[in-house]
Amino acid sequence: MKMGLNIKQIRSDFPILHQQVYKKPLIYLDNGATTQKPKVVIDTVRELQETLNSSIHRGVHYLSEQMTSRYEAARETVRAFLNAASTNEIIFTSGATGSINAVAFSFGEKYVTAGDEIVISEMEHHSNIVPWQMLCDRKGASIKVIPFNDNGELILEKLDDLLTDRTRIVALTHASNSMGTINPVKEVIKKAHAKGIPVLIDGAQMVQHGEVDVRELDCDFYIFSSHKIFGPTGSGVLYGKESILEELPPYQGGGDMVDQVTFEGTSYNTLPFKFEAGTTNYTGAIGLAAALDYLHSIGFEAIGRYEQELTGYTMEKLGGIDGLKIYGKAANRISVFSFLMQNIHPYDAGMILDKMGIAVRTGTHCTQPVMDHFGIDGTIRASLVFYNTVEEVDALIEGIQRTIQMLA
Amino acid sequence: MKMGLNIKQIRSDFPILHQQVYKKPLIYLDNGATTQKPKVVIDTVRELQETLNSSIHRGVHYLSEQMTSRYEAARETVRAFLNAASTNEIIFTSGATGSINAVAFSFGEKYVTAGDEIVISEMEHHSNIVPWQMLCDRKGASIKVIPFNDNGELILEKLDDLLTDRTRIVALTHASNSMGTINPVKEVIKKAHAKGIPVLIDGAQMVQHGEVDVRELDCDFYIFSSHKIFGPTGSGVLYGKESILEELPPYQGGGDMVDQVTFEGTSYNTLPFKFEAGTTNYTGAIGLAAALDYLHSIGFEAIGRYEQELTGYTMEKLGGIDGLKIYGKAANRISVFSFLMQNIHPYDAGMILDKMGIAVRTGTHCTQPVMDHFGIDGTIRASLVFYNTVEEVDALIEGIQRTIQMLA
Amino acid sequence: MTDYNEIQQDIVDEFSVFEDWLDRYNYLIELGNDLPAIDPKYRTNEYLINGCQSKVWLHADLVEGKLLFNADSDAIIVKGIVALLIKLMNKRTPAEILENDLFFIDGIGLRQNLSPTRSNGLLAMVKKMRLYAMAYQARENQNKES
Amino acid sequence: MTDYNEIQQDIVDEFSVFEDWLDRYNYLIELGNDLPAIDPKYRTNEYLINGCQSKVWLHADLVEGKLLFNADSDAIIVKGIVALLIKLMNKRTPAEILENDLFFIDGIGLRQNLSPTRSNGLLAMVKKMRLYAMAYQARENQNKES
Ligand SMILES: Cc1ncc(COP(=O)(O)O)c(C=O)c1O
Ligand SMILES: Cc1ncc(COP(=O)(O)O)c(C=O)c1O
Repeated sequence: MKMGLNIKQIRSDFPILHQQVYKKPLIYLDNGATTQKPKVVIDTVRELQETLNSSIHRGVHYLSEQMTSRYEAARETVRAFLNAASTNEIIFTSGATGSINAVAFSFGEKYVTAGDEIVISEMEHHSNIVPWQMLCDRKGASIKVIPFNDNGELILEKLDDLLTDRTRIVALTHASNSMGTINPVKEVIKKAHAKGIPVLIDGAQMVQHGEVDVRELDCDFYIFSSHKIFGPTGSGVLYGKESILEELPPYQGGGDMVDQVTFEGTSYNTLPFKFEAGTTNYTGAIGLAAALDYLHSIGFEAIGRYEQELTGYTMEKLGGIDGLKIYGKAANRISVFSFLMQNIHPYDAGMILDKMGIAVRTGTHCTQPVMDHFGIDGTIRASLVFYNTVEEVDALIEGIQRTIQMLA
Repeated sequence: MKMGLNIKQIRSDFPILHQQVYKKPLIYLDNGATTQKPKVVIDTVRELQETLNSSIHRGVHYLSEQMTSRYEAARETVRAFLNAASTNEIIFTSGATGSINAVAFSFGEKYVTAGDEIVISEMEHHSNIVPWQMLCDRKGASIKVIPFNDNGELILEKLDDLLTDRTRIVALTHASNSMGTINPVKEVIKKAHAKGIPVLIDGAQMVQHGEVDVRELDCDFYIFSSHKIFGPTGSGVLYGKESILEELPPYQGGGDMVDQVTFEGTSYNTLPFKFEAGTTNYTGAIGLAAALDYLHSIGFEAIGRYEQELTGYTMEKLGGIDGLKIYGKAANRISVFSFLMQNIHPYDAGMILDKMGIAVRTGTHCTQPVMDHFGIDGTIRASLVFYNTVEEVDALIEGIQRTIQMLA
Repeated sequence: MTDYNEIQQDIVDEFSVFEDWLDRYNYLIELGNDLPAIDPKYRTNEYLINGCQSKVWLHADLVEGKLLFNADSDAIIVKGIVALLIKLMNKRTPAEILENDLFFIDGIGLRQNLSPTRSNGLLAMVKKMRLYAMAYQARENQNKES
Repeated sequence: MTDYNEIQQDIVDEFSVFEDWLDRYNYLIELGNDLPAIDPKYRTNEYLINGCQSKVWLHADLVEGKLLFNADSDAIIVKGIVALLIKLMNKRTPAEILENDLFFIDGIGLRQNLSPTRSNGLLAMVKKMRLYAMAYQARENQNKES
């Protein structure tokens, strides 16, 4: 296979990949849970702590000055990555979960009342289910669910009926973390907008696989986690259209998000600061920007092409294993694969693969409704990114075959 | 002055302190905003990213296993630091602001209704004002304020009247970030408990100056930020009594904080996970534990003694400057000093000190009500920790004198 | 009957011959396969210890002062460890179980399976076994008194 | 009157003799002290540009096609920079102000004072000065048309 990336070079950028576990070379196929960090990200975080660390905004002194401009430059990097119209639309959060909770709260407080409906899909991650359930519990609203078919593809025909005049927002994942499906979010957004309903897209599993253009999608909110796109933990992004964010009440209260504070009343700061209460994780945000710069240097297009080839190869190889069933067979997909072998318990398989040095995830992957759909307790999930190789896929296949021998 | 710390050794542990800014040695006196990180913290963060990075809990594989046990060991380190009864009482959050917002929301949803009252103090940081105001706005409750006298000490006699049968919670800072006052929190807690009212203590400015014993204090909640106690940014702690946390609804929804998720309803995980939605900042939490271990290795008692001497010295020197007024003169204090010189604008002073290499903060320090109390727009604040020295204080004093010469 | 700790030591010795993890697992799989399935009447939610990734069912009786355990798991490696626990604790008095530390799991390198964050139900099962022992001991003491 | 950009270059040259930051500040303080205080009727909330740490007041008139600025700050170094801005922009036509880039602040090493996150009100003041220029230009064009 001839693929357009210098994988050897790329792998050398990721220190963790050269490790041994149980005296076997590490084969890390749990990228859906979290991705590894290139050296440039690790070094940026270290450099910031060794030379610049200082609280941002409001500081008159040199370190604060420098750190503030690095932080605001990171915001610009994220803006460009998403092609947002303005840095006022880029909020740094604690992660994808933090971002969704912020929207569910702020949007919910302003626009959701008893009898209203929130539309999500059957394949959402718990982080895009539970915040809406909590909101519905508080407000007396209810959740409506777009189902998927047995290939793991949304049944879009159902959407029209689900979008009623009580629907306040649609919250949909861009790519499924357990089945790999890439959803036709643009179509969903169009349908929702036709009825005046805003849409939140959960990009937690999409951004690490390719560039996203929020203006082309015309989504109202877009969220993701830094740690899933090769950046540091504890950081995330909430994109929101400026006109909408302007109208929303803040999510958290604290330092930096206020203008004037008296006990009689408080006025809030302008965007994006209104949504960044307290000392933000500036190290995380700047580390995320370093990760995005790194991805740019490799090229999103090349990454996308490489991953598509890897995906095709993996699907073919997995499909060739007797008694192995793949859950989620959408053609338009990211390099995430869920499967089960005969009646082998996924936990057993995971433990055995682990001892061969192969890190996969087993269980529900925080998408219990997906498991319920298929009537299973969990799957084995291998999730790949551009630093994974054909050889690693081969090792996985061999590992699966050995596991079957041991257990079947 | 003979002080019981090997300051030279200690300073060599902090890479950032050996920098030059504007060709002058950096004198970092903005520790109230954020503290610097010792090498061991920076190295821990790097090591985790280079060798162990993996999503915690639920993972069957080696990295996940190892990272999980490091994370849970960090929880135990924090438990021991606070002398909490159980690790179930230690929640990792995104920071002090995140911790307070979590309590204001979860406690507020459960226990606060129209007509209820929240008691805070006049010297709270905005992060311990605004979340309660937002709660009160939502619920139709109101804020009552414990005032302080012109020395910056709480007027405790007022407390008895403020604690009524409508008071649902008292939220009080352990130490003032703008005046340095250490509050008699134990007495306040006793008075509140006598009326059955729980108390949250904001320890954001206290923990970096000495060990805290939550069981001795008998506080119901205690919160702080990692970045202010020599740990990484983007991480914080919420301590809550287990019996109380058990009763509270979760704050954020997402992965890991649930037990079962269906669209009909969701059941939550046990403590502490119920309050840790999504992928937590495990790198931050483990880095925080490394910072606490470092502090232990130096000894809290020695740190406390050193800082007290440094505080006495600084107060004396500042007091000797003609026309300089100190705001906050409580005897029981941390090494944080707010002041103004004659009619010099604090911003001018901050800019000039900056160019001498001296990093101070100017402005309201997110305590606008404190400024309003004194009828001023802001102060200059120098905030010291145990790596600061007598020589640095001398340089500050000299810098102030030069500033006065330039401006007065 | 062999001494409680002797059995533990035997298990540790047995495992020490395996150099490869997969051999250890093969052995556990064998043990798991050999352990009879739990009586279907106990394979119910009432006796379920939910480990979120794998399930364990456990039931215990006291017969003539000795505990009789009946246990199972839906994951075979977990079931192998369950088999070892049963081999050790079955037909023991509550006192024996409560007096002695459990060291063999650590000794055969499976400690992580008993860590509090492991979601396989084993730790909860071990705790439950000890709880059964305590409950039956308390009941026996009561019977003696009355 | 000297060319707009020549004045900017003059300021840059003037500052280039200072090797030490404190000398630069001393000079700014002098300029600040020399700038007459704003007419009290403009030192009001209506003309305030709140920079959260220091305040700037600004008012502008158009007299015979030229802008007349009146400005002040409560912080003296900021007022010194204000004085430089006034020296440059006062008695200029709106067109002159709108056509030319502002490069001297960068050139004298004070760029950070104009960064969007700087809370001294200067950036907002510069924006406001240009806004005044735009508004008066629009008004003049209208007058011509009618
Ligand atoms: C689709 C999707 N949404 C949201 C999340 C939550 O992300 P985080 O745990 O980083 O907050 C995840 C990660 O597991 C995910 O896969
Ligand atoms: C007393 C006090 N409480 C709360 C906070 C908020 O901490 P953070 O900004 O880390 O969330 C601070 C920090 O500025 C503080 O000084």
